Amino acid sequence: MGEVAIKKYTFKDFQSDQEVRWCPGCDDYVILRSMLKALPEMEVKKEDVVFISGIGCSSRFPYYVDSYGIHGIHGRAAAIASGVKLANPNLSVWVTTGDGDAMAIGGNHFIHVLRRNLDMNIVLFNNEIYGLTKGQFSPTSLLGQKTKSSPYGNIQPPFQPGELAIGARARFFARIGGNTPKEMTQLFVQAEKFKGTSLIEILQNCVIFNDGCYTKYTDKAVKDDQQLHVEHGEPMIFGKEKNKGLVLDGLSLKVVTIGEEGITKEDILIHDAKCENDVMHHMLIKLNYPLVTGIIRSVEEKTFEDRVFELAEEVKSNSKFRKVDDLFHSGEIYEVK
Amino acid sequence: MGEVAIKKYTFKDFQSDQEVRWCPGCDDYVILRSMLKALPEMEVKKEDVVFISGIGCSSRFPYYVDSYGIHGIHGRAAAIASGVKLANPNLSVWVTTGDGDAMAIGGNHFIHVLRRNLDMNIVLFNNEIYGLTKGQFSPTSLLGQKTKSSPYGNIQPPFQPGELAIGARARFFARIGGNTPKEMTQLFVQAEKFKGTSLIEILQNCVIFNDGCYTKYTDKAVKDDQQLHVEHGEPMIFGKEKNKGLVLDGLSLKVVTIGEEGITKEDILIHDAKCENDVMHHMLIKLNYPLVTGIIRSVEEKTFEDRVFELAEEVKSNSKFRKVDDLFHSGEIYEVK
Amino acid sequence: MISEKSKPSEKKVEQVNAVVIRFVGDSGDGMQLTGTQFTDTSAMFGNDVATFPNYPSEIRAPQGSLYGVSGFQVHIGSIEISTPGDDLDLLVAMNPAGLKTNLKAVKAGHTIIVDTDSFTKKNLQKAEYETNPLEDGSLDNYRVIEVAMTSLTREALKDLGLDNKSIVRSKNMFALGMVYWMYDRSMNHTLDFFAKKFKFKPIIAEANSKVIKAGYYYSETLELIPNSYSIAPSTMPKGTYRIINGNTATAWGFLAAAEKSGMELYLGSYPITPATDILHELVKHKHFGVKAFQAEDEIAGITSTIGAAFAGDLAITTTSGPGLALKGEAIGLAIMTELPIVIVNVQRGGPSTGLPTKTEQSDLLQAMYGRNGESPAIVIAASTPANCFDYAFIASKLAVEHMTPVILLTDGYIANGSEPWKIKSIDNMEEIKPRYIDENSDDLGPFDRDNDSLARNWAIPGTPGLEHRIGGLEKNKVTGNVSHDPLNHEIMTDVRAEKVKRVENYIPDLTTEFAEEGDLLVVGWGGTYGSLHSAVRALNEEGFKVGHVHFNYINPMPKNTADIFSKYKKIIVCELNKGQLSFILNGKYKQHDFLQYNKVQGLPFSVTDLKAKFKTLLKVN
Amino acid sequence: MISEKSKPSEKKVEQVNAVVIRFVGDSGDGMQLTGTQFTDTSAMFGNDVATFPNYPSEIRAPQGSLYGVSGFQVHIGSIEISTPGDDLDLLVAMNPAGLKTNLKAVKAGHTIIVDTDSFTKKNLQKAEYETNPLEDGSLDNYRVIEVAMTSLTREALKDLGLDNKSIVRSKNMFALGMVYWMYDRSMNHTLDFFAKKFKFKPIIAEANSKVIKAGYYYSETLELIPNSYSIAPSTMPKGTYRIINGNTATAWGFLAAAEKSGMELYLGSYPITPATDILHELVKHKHFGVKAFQAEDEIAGITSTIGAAFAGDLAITTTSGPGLALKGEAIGLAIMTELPIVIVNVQRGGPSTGLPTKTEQSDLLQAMYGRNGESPAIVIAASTPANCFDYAFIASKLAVEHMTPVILLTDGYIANGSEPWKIKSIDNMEEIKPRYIDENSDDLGPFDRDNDSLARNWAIPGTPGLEHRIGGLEKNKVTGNVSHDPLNHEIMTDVRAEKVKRVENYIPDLTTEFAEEGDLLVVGWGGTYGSLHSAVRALNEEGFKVGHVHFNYINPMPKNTADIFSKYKKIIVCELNKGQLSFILNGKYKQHDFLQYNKVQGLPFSVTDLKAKFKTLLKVN
Ligand SMILES: Cc1ncc(C[n+]2csc(CCOP(=O)(O)OP(=O)(O)O)c2C)c(N)n1
Ligand SMILES: Cc1ncc(C[n+]2csc(CCOP(=O)(O)OP(=O)(O)O)c2C)c(N)n1
Ligand code: SF4
Ligand code: SF4
Ligand SMILES: [Mg+2]
Ligand SMILES: [Mg+2]
Repeated sequence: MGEVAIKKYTFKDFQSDQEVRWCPGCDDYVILRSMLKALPEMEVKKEDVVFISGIGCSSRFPYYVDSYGIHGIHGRAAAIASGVKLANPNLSVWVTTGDGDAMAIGGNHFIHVLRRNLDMNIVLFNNEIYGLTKGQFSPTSLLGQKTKSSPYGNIQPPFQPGELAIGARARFFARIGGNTPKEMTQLFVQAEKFKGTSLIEILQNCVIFNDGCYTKYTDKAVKDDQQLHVEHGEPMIFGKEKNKGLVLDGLSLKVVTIGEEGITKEDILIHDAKCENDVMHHMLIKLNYPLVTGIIRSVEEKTFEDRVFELAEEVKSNSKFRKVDDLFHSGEIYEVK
Repeated sequence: MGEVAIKKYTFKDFQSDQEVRWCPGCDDYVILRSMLKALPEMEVKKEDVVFISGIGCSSRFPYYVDSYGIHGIHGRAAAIASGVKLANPNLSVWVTTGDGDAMAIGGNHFIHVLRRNLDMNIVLFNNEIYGLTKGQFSPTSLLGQKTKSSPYGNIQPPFQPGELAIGARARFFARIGGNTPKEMTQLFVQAEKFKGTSLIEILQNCVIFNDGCYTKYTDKAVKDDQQLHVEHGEPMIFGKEKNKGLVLDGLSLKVVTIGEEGITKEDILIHDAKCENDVMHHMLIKLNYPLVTGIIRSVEEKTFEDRVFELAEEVKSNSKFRKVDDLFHSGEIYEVK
Repeated sequence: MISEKSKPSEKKVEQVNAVVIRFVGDSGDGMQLTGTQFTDTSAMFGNDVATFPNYPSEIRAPQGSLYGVSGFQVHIGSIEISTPGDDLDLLVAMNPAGLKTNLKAVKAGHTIIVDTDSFTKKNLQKAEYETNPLEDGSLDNYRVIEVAMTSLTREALKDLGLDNKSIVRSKNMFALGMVYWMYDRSMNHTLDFFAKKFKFKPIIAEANSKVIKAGYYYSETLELIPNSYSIAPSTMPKGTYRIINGNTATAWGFLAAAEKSGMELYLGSYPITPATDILHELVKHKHFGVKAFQAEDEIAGITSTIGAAFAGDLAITTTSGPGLALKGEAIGLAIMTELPIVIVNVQRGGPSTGLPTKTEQSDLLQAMYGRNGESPAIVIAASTPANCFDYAFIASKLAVEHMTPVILLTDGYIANGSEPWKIKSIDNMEEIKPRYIDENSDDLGPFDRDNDSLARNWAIPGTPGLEHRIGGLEKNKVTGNVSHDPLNHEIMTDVRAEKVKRVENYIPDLTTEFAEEGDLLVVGWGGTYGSLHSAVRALNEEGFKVGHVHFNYINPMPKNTADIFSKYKKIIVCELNKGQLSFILNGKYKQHDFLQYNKVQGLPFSVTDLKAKFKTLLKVN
Repeated sequence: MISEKSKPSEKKVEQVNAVVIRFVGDSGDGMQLTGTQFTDTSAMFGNDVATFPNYPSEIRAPQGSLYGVSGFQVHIGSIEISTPGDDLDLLVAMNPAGLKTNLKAVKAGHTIIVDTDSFTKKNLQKAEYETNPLEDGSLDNYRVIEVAMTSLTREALKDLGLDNKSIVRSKNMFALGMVYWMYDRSMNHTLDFFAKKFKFKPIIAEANSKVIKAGYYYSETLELIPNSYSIAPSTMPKGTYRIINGNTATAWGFLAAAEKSGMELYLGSYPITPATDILHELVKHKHFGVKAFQAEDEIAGITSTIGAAFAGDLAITTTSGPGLALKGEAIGLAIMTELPIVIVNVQRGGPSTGLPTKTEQSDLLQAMYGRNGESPAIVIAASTPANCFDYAFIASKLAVEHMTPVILLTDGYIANGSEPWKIKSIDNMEEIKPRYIDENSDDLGPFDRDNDSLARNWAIPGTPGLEHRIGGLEKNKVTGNVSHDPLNHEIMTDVRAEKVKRVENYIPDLTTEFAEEGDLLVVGWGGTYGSLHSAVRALNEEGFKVGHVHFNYINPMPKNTADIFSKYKKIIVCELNKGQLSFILNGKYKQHDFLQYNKVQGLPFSVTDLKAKFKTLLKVN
């Protein structure tokens, strides 16, 4: 890629001719718009973009982007995407998936792709529900949540996507509210820049089956006081008055108010997304007050496809085999006359 | 169970009539002996013990214990065991599995059973190789490890079982060397006592396909200097001279020597396996020097089956349905005369 | 105000013996409720009924859009009703999109009721109408009744001070009122229904009843309305009934089997359309001790079910096509360990994700052969919404008495379709005797078998003295230990096959309906029963000698199958696939020729098309 | 010291045209190396050969144990050799356990060579011998040659100062030396082999050559030894050969297909016996740009393969029975998206985990029907170790030229068995033309099809202007967009079926071997070719009119299949399963009767048994 100057694309260039069929008011529309805005800002050719999904409302996404795409089978998007990337490492590979698709039936591929660190971007539409099948609890549904399959309340303790991802050695994890298109657009651009598997958890509201599950964090009225949007190298400050911040208290994080009890801006922890040690990232992910959004972890390491192709080069350079005929005639062969 | 006094069993009571067929010198023999020693020490009736496995050398285990058992299909032991436990919560359910069985094909069931926290015990035979299929790399094989399927060295970065388990919200995690039967036996007894899913990672040496993979930690000569065996409530001290210990250094752990630079026993961190906050457990798991063994995390929480049966009781007490006939005649019914 | 003297009783009424009605409108228009009310009222009046809902495949499509149309079809009669019907006698269209997408189903010359208020420029556009069908003559072949339902509803409720949304939402009741009048039905059941349902919102109850009555009396006084029809009660067997759909009936059949056998019911399942409603139903019944476990995927669903079976529960798993594919390996484990589980597959359009919300019968060969090795399983199929209850019960009985997995096939058509079910009582159902053994079972072991059925015994954890291990490796016939012995493997392969084959000694003979012998035998299986039955009945009424056999037991097949085939000149096998049962029959009954009639459109058979096809075989037009 | 004059050349030699030899001993005794050396030497001498290894199913069983016996069988001849042989002319047993477990295979009156030093009390116990078979007369029906190999080896090496372990380990070379003498073979190839192999450990090389020679000359001077045999070179076509097993041949066939087509080879696989060696082979060949990805499970194996195919690679996945079951759902996706992938299934004993290290043909119906919906796939099968190369190549060609998944069936018997392969050169192989299109392909789109094959075009990511989406939902035939249209679904269902059926126009006719018509036709498929061929050849040599057809193409079948069937009085279908191909043939070719001969013991057919069976059908004994 690189050398050839890439033509400037617009929103429309990436918009497909398919009628979008999510429920009116669904956050998925916000995600789609943000993506269509972000794609032209990336240094990628349209024909090099591939969207891959499993099954679910969120997995309809590829139909709405005018690029290459596979609407796969339930849970397998990450595995399909791994094959695409290994076949052609020049492609910009995106996985759009849901909390059920990625963490229920797809849980195994999810953790393994993070472990291998292929250079792809996984957008996790976490609405804490199975939308397409009309409302059963998912692995991220809260305890007590009433759904079609938990009429008396859910009794399966949920995963935290970020926590599981770190456990699976994720190198890039970001979280963002489903109602903040501007930040989302920027996140997508940064995720694409990151070399390695980037996981973006979107707090996506399902207006039909789990409406308001995130309001206490994402509602415009409370957002600033309940969300901490972290920036690498910046102090972790939040609140309408920008006067609340995080400090370390033993091995936990504590919220303090700048100006109270002698706390000054200098006391507030600086966010280091690039630090290999993931202990702080782990703590930030698990925090409920404030809920941390933005890029929490972003630590590059050699990608899996780089390891694959570097090793192949090395083997090739040490091998006497150029064509399969060389192989066929190697070792114990004999003539019949 | 409880009230009926349980007959005292011996090693022999749990030994099956099947000839053990692991390779001579395999650590699996140590694990088997330790288990046969541990079982009589537990407060369980022989007929209430169930061993469940997938496929692998490690998964042959159930044949060698004279209890109920299922040698299942590859990767599904944890799921099979969940059904057994839900069908009869009085049973003492054990899963014996390998690094491939549990973390490759079985990865999804592995993380989900930990999340749900059923009261069962998972013994993970981690030999960092696929033994039964004669030596391919596994999800815990090290980078660069040469195996039949990685003749030029493995290029897939490994999982750390404990790290993944914590990410999946494990409540009990312990690690033990495959050559320390005494500690192992005690671990099994303690795991059985723990209410919830207990995961025990055994550093199991495969003499044929990955011999010596743990020697630098487990070899008698270096063991005391390289391993820290933690006990809840005890200072984290190790070393032949019992003079090395762990202290906190920012968000990392540091090894110090008691007596040097004014360090006294009092400065050494006390191990708290029962603390809900898993940050320290996470750090201990990831430590390479020393390698931490023993019960690293042990925090009880309501088990999944308790949630299931308590909810059932509650629903029953609020329901007018006693027999299905009541249900059939409820709601809109009508007579044809 | 409606004066006392103009009572329905006074109106002139035409007798008909069956009608097909479809209510269509926006997802938000409450068509399902409207249809259900009409169905219940008719059923309680004594008609035989069959219904089929038609939801949009989108969760919540935009208002007025073509793909957002929701429909409910009901077929009622004084005669036996076995399908929701093909063509419509009456279409009630609450908006243009509903009219457009359903018009072709209406019989020429028959009635269409439309809410004219909804035929706005905007809605016409959304329905992709260039011109207004009410004006451009495109409906000339139909009897169109134009009613400004929305305004009339508003009018009827003006004094109640309801918000506009609630007002508009109850216009479906105006339509229902009209249909009640047209078909000479009493409003009482629906009035009671609202009174009960909105006990604590009396105003809503009142609003609904006002609107129904408004619709009812409006029809009565309306000029354009044709004379009304009445459908006499049908001659169904006496008894207590309820309307039930196939998925609910399936769930209840398992509840019954559990209570009858004294076992605890375990369900391990992962949601998938159209099977999920079985899970939804069973999670409700914790009061019966049902353990309904929503697993992380289909594989955990079935393998946890195998674990539950090992521990002694009545263990089932439910899924649809793609899910069955994922369960194949584990079904093999259940076959090898000889553990009793039931796998329910609610078939849908395939292959792959296919047409998830549509019906099809294309998983038969997968059910028969979709796993590695020689791995025979019992395969049975339900054939109507109500008999899903019976076959769920039978599947459970066969599994625990023969100690082998049973695959129960239903499909989206009968799973979502409804019909009257004569309520059964547990006491009158067959016994179920699980093969449990314990320390007192005069030294029988888990690997000893019944001489007739070849089923092994079931020793469950917690039973002292019967500790044993089972697994997926081949086992020695006598000791149950792992065995690589060549002859033992051949013997065990035969035992597993013979055990399934001998189930033929425990199942009923195949029965022919209509002509016991003759020119043509119509063969079907599973959910197509209603359509084939109706078509064959019609032909017999026209004097043709046509018989109908329908397979509920597919592996093994009833012993008298060949005899029946030999009684007819021609045999045609009708399936909603490309000929999967035909393929099996061709292989098994070579002496017979099997003609085929197949349809793979995600839709049930049309009775009309079936009759036409059969007539060509009977050399008549 | 051996005197110069007593040269092998002087001994009296009996001519035979084929012999079957089996070397057995402990896993540690190096039987595989011994067998391979004898095989290579014989092949280079010009004999036709076939071999089969027999490893213990345990990784490393205890020394001397019955289940720890490792064996290597080789069949060599001056005539055509098509199986590793049934009964043994010579058994070389390095220990009691080996003798016990292999004795029944030895032809009465034939030769057994034993290492008497290993018949210790301890070893006899481990082999569960109450009395010493060398003394209790139980070997009276055989010609037993007792040699103290261990001591003789020690003697031969006494001056080299080797450690005892190394000395004992080379006793297998003593046996090899004896066998070389008995069969009049030169030691040179093996001597060269050791010289090369231990270039940097000359002492080991010397030790081995000393011991071989010791064994060789010992035989010559030995009293008890019978006269020796010689097998003349066979009349194989001229050319360059190598000995190859089925798994290697399979892997190489894909390498050839990739180079010939100019595509990159992608393998997504998860280890499973007996398929894993294909992965082991392909991971070596990174120099050819092979991307061999060991996935987390079978599902990731195949779905990553589908992704690689979408992106334009020659994409394959390899597995065995239980793994194929797990891949069923994804195969449906490949069928629906019409992406070219090859699925290799190396069959093993089933059901479930079954007999993982044994051979069987019981996955045929799974390959045909093991997924949801109407989902036809191309199914082909290799029939000998060497032609695994050809069918891997053909599978690749069919996949990328017809744009649909191809299932290639092999089995544990041909996968691990070896035979000579006349090395092919890429230049002489058929062209492979993937259906790639790009912006210059005069406005062809990814959903346009070839009129003859109905294969769609292949537009891969990175190609400007051809961006498109595919998936598991039904697609519109023209636009490729998701479609719920009923008729379109029926049309696409037919297109997918017809596309596979038309492959019959691109595959060779079925060819009969031996009698072109006659009393009996023997029908087989896949890995049983060698056994059936040998049996039928033998019968024809005895003057019977028996033909043999063997299916490599199973779906679709060759067009001339019916014609061939009609040329024989009787047809018998022989399979290592309970009749899976028979079932298909019965359904497809109703006018013919198919007798069956089946065996499900984890073992190949015995040629002797086959001949006996066929003779009963020919009414002869
Ligand atoms: C093999 C298989 N199992 C189950 C299903 C049914 N199914 C489709 S989507 C889905 C879950 C959707 O939830 P999520 O992934 O969170 O996506 P959302 O709809 O919430 O965006 C399920 C269970 C399927 N299509 N295929
Ligand atoms: C479905 C399926 N896939 C693959 C296999 C082959 N297989 C058996 S065991 C195994 C891995 C064993 O490794 P591990 O779980 O670490 O156990 P170990 O032998 O090392 O104790 C594999 C790949 C199988 N039996 N079934
Ligand atoms: S169901 Fe929920 S997630 Fe799906 S489209 Fe509708 S609102 Fe969005
Ligand atoms: S292969 Fe390795 S793990 Fe398996 S039994 Fe042998 S030594 Fe143990
Ligand atoms: Mg979701
Ligand atoms: Mg292992």
